[in-house]
Amino acid sequence: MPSKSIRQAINEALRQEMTRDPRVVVIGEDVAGGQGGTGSLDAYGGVLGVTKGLIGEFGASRVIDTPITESAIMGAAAGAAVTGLRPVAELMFCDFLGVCFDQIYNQAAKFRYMFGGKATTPLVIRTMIGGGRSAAAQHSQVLYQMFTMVPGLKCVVPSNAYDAKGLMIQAIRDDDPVVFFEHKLIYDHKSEVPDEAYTIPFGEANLTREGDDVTIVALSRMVHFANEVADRLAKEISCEVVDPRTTSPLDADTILESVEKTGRLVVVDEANPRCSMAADIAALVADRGFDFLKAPIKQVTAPHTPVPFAPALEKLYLPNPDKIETAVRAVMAD
Amino acid sequence: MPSKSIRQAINEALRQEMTRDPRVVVIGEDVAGGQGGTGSLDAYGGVLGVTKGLIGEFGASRVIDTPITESAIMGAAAGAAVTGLRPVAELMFCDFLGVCFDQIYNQAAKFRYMFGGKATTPLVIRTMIGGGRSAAAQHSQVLYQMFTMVPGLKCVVPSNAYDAKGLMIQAIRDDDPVVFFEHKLIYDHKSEVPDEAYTIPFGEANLTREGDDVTIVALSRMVHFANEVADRLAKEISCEVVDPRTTSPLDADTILESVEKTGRLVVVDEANPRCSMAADIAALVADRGFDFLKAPIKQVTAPHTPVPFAPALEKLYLPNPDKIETAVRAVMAD
Amino acid sequence: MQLSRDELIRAYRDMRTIRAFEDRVQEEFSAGNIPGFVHLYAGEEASAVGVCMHLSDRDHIASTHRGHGHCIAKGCDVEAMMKELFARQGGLCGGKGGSMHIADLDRGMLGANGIVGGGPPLVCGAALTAKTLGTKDVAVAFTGDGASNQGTTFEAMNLAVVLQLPAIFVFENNRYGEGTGHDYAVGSKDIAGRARGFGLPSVKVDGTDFFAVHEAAREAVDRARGGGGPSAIEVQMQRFYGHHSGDAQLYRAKDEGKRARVDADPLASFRRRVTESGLLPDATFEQIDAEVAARIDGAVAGAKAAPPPPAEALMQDVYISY
Amino acid sequence: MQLSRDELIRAYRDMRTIRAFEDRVQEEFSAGNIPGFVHLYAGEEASAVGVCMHLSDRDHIASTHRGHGHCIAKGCDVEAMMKELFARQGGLCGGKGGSMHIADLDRGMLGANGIVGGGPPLVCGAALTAKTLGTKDVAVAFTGDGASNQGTTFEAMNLAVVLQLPAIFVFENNRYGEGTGHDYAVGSKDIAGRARGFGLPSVKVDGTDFFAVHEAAREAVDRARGGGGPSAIEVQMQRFYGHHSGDAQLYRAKDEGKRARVDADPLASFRRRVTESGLLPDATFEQIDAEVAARIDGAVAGAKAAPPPPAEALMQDVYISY
Ligand SMILES: Cc1ncc(C[n+]2csc(CCOP(=O)(O)OP(=O)(O)O)c2C)c(N)n1
Ligand SMILES: Cc1ncc(C[n+]2csc(CCOP(=O)(O)OP(=O)(O)O)c2C)c(N)n1
Ligand SMILES: [Mg+2]
Ligand SMILES: [Mg+2]
Repeated sequence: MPSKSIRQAINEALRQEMTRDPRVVVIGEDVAGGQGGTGSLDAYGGVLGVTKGLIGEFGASRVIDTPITESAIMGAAAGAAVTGLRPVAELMFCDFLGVCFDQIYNQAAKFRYMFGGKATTPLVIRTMIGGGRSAAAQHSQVLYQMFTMVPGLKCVVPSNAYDAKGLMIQAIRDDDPVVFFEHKLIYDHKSEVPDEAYTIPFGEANLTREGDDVTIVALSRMVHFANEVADRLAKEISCEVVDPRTTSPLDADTILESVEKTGRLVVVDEANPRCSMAADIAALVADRGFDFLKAPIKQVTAPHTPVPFAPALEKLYLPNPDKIETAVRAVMAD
Repeated sequence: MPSKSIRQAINEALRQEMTRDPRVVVIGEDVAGGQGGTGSLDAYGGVLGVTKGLIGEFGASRVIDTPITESAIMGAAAGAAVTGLRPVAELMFCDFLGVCFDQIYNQAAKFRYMFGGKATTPLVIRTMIGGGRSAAAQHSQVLYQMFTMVPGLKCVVPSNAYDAKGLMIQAIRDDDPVVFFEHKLIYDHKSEVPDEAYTIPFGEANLTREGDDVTIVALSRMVHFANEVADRLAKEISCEVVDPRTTSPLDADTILESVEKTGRLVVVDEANPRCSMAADIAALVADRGFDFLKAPIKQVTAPHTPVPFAPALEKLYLPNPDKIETAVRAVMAD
Repeated sequence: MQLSRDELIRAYRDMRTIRAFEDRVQEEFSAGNIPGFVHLYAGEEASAVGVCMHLSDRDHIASTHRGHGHCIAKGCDVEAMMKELFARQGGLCGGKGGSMHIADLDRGMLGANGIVGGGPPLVCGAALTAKTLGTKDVAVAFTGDGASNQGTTFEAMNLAVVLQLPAIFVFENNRYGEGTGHDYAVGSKDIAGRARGFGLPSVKVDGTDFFAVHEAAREAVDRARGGGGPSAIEVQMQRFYGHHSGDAQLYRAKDEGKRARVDADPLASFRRRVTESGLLPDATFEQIDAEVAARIDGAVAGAKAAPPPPAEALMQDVYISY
Repeated sequence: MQLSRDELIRAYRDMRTIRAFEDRVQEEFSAGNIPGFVHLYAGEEASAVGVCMHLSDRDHIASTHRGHGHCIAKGCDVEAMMKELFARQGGLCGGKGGSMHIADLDRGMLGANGIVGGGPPLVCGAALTAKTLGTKDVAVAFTGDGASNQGTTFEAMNLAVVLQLPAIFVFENNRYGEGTGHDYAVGSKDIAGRARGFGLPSVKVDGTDFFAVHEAAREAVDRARGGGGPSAIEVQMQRFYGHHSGDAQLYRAKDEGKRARVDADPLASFRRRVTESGLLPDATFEQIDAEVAARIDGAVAGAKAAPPPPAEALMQDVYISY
């Protein structure tokens, strides 16, 4: 199978779905890039190049550059979705949700329920997450927890290219609003990705490592750190790594089965700790998996601070394999 | 001591602090109500009358009615706070955070950290929460978890008038941004409230019932339900009820001490379940209080749906004493 | 005034239906039969009807918290509406939305909205669908004078101009947003003028004059259908009731609402003009009034007889079912 | 052109400092010495300096992601700025903010902003403080052509008019927001005209002409200080570099940035006019250039010598300490 990066995998998913279904449109700021300029219309393809080339293939009526106007973008995408298109709207960085969240969580997410089941909102919102590039407090956040919280939204947090493609195609074909979180530090991560279209169902976790002693549930980029720790400790401690792939719906069964086997849980989440996915998963297991537990549930998260700019501080801020190893050793010691 | 409602207690706190400190201003939509009209300038005093009478006492330059423009309100309040005022800004219903969240969580909350400690943002945001009035999906939410998540914001969830007054005065005098969540169903709840000004420190929980068998941690209106259950079961099961009063900072010590004594925990939160305060507190105890636990940690929350309009459905949606009793009995059975 | 006899009848019937619906909702709400909050449209009928008469079920509108009139003008069933307000089975949204989220996708009605300024961005989306699929449909955002100051509304106007969308922004200026006067809240004191600054052809019309609204809307709808892009219309009117049912209206001179019923009643002026010019006799109006009254009675009776939603409904429709 | 000799020298020195700072940041960034992202202000100097020359430390400004020029014009220490960009101790924000959040409250600089449209609402707040406390201070929001389309910017303009705040909205129209042209993104193709629709006295000035900016800003600042309320100024200019350092600039004709350095350099035109009219000799300019170059060299050397922030800084300043 050909090896592709996450960036390529998402681009391919978009291209294939746009080809298949004329109702799929891409809308956002500089998703092509260059409208009204003196150069190329395909100048950006999104600030990190994920939608590059689409305007050449599908034209400006389906790859729609907008002003800087996130509320109108999200609202237009939501309104288009309930009236017959299947928009893929880009919220450049998830940090920007604050200027447009209403159209996502009060409008798109609630239509179906508020309207008694009579609205269908096949909307995908693509957005970038994550620290590690010294982009500081307003361009480095991991906010999937704020979306996961919202009934009516599905949330996807792919960790590799194979998943990214299959989950993106699923997202576009899904009849509910889906928020698709792309970690900007792993866009170049490569794995084997079939050329043809395929889907991965939501709510099905992936075991990236099998093991018997400790369950590590990790999200997005954190999956790679968890895998690294599992490999590093393989001779000493047998770690099972669970990548939920979607936080909403969440595959509770796989997590609980794993903890039933291991009796120990570490959750790794790049977000700030309060009301986080780490807390959410820990709470799930503290209820439904309590009887399996042999040790306290440990969370490895960022601290309760904004993301600092200085690389020296950001390094301390982010979860990393060493912190995960410490947590794994702590639950083994208990 | 005179008996006062939560509404009166907050009004009194505002009045006393505005008298004491000329830098305290109130700003929001219809916080007076009537600018540009043909009637009274004190027509509303906030849609549920909490700021009633203030304009008469302090004038339109300190009780500032605005257009419907929440981003500008929150931004103006944040900008005023870093430049020398101590604004109390009203976000009428917390549901509206989606049109103005950026100014709260990316601006006000982050100034101090991003600017290396050089900014001080003494801002209070008052906002209403809660279901129970058939106000449906966009006027009934409980979103303190979204704010609690944000480093830099302090979050207050008073359950009674005494606390409301002391915590509001604390909030106004605090040099950090504070979000003050007022549950609209308990505005008329009365308790004894001293006439003079006093403060209640943040991060200190209140034990509203003492008990030995089960700890119930409950927030805002839910405290009253938890108390009811504690009283109802008093002869059978001895419940301790913990009212954290602030979710950020959270008084982890009091919660852990209580669980150390009881060995059992039920968390009651009116919010949707995912990444909620219920999950947050459960996760805290599943880590630091694990060794005390005799039973799974149960959460009593709303389901993962928007708030339905029909009273028949809303009643099923909301947590209530019966649901809490069921959870308490479940943890006792284990 | 070039409406056919049938059009005149339809216009009056729709306006009368709105008026009778709202007056009755006020009664039922005061009697405690309707849960939640209701915001009544009485006095503003010419706006909804004058605009929606140019629309088909394929065209979309987004409404506000004050949405009953837009629903009726867009063709929603009044009994299903009444059931929704009463929170009963058979309600337009199965009793899950209520007055503030009443919607009917089949009629192109994208919903009342509990968020002020929530609708205009959505209308850009409906218009984008029309433009992308080349359907010639149009989309209309009804927006209040208060909502005209919300950032989402401004953004929607700009985006509509940038993408040349078949969208129409109708600003229903009823003088107040809750208790705050429009001349206080709109810095420029000119909603249509501000819209013009965004590049939208904009007009201001007297909302007590059905024919003025109808004509302005015709131009805007024709422009949008013809590919000429978005427009704005500021419709000036007064609301007869308070902000919501139960509002003490202290921000208003004591008799302001009552006087509006005399001075600014779009139904009365319609009837006067139409009878004076001999287009329809008084008898026709009386007949319509009677029919409408019976229909509203029937709707209320139907609503009162219907059961509340079943318990299962709580967990249904959060997501689509597979 | 009624500036004193000292004012002329200050104006040029500040503009030259900005230019030299940005050219050097470009070098250091390309060499990998500066982490994160930087957005450079070269070509736009006349705007920051022309406006900020009317302000004291008590007046406030809010800036954008492209904030170095505003900092310098507002009097921030360039070595502390450089340290901030290099993420070092002694940086204006202790290395925790970086280029995108550089701020200096002591100089009335409320921060660069990573959120497009983040600044204008904050400026309403600074202006509200001035108005409430009766200080006669003013507040200025620097905003891009792209940011001019954000709802927060529109809301801030309206609120400033409603409350008659001493606020000034400076729209720095450098033709692009990232890769998107202003004439595409601004539906009306007229930022100042749109601001006028909000009720703001608004002018459009040539941002390569320091004196034009200075004069327009003087009027706006005088109006604000005198209680005359808010104003808007659209300053038209070109940016010499890309959107951020490292931008391939494919949305621009190949030599557009390079041509701008020749055709649209506010420093060159300033020097030409001032020397031609005999107000200052060439030697003065050369001396300033040399001084500035030395100052920037010193700032970079200082930054390179400074240590990174200590580990404890991670957990400090989330909240105030008691
Ligand atoms: C975002 C938001 N802010 C505030 C409110 C509260 N609110 C509901 S209706 C209303 C007034 C709306 O005024 P206008 O747009 O003029 O409409 P009208 O009520 O006059 O029809 C307000 C402030 C809300 N629902 N949503
Ligand atoms: C809310 C938000 N949306 C998008 C961005 C990404 N972004 C950063 S700068 C920029 C362009 C800004 O253009 P303009 O306002 O013209 O300023 P300029 O860069 O030209 O100085 C964009 C889209 C952002 N930082 N914040
Ligand atoms: Mg109104
Ligand atoms: Mg620009």
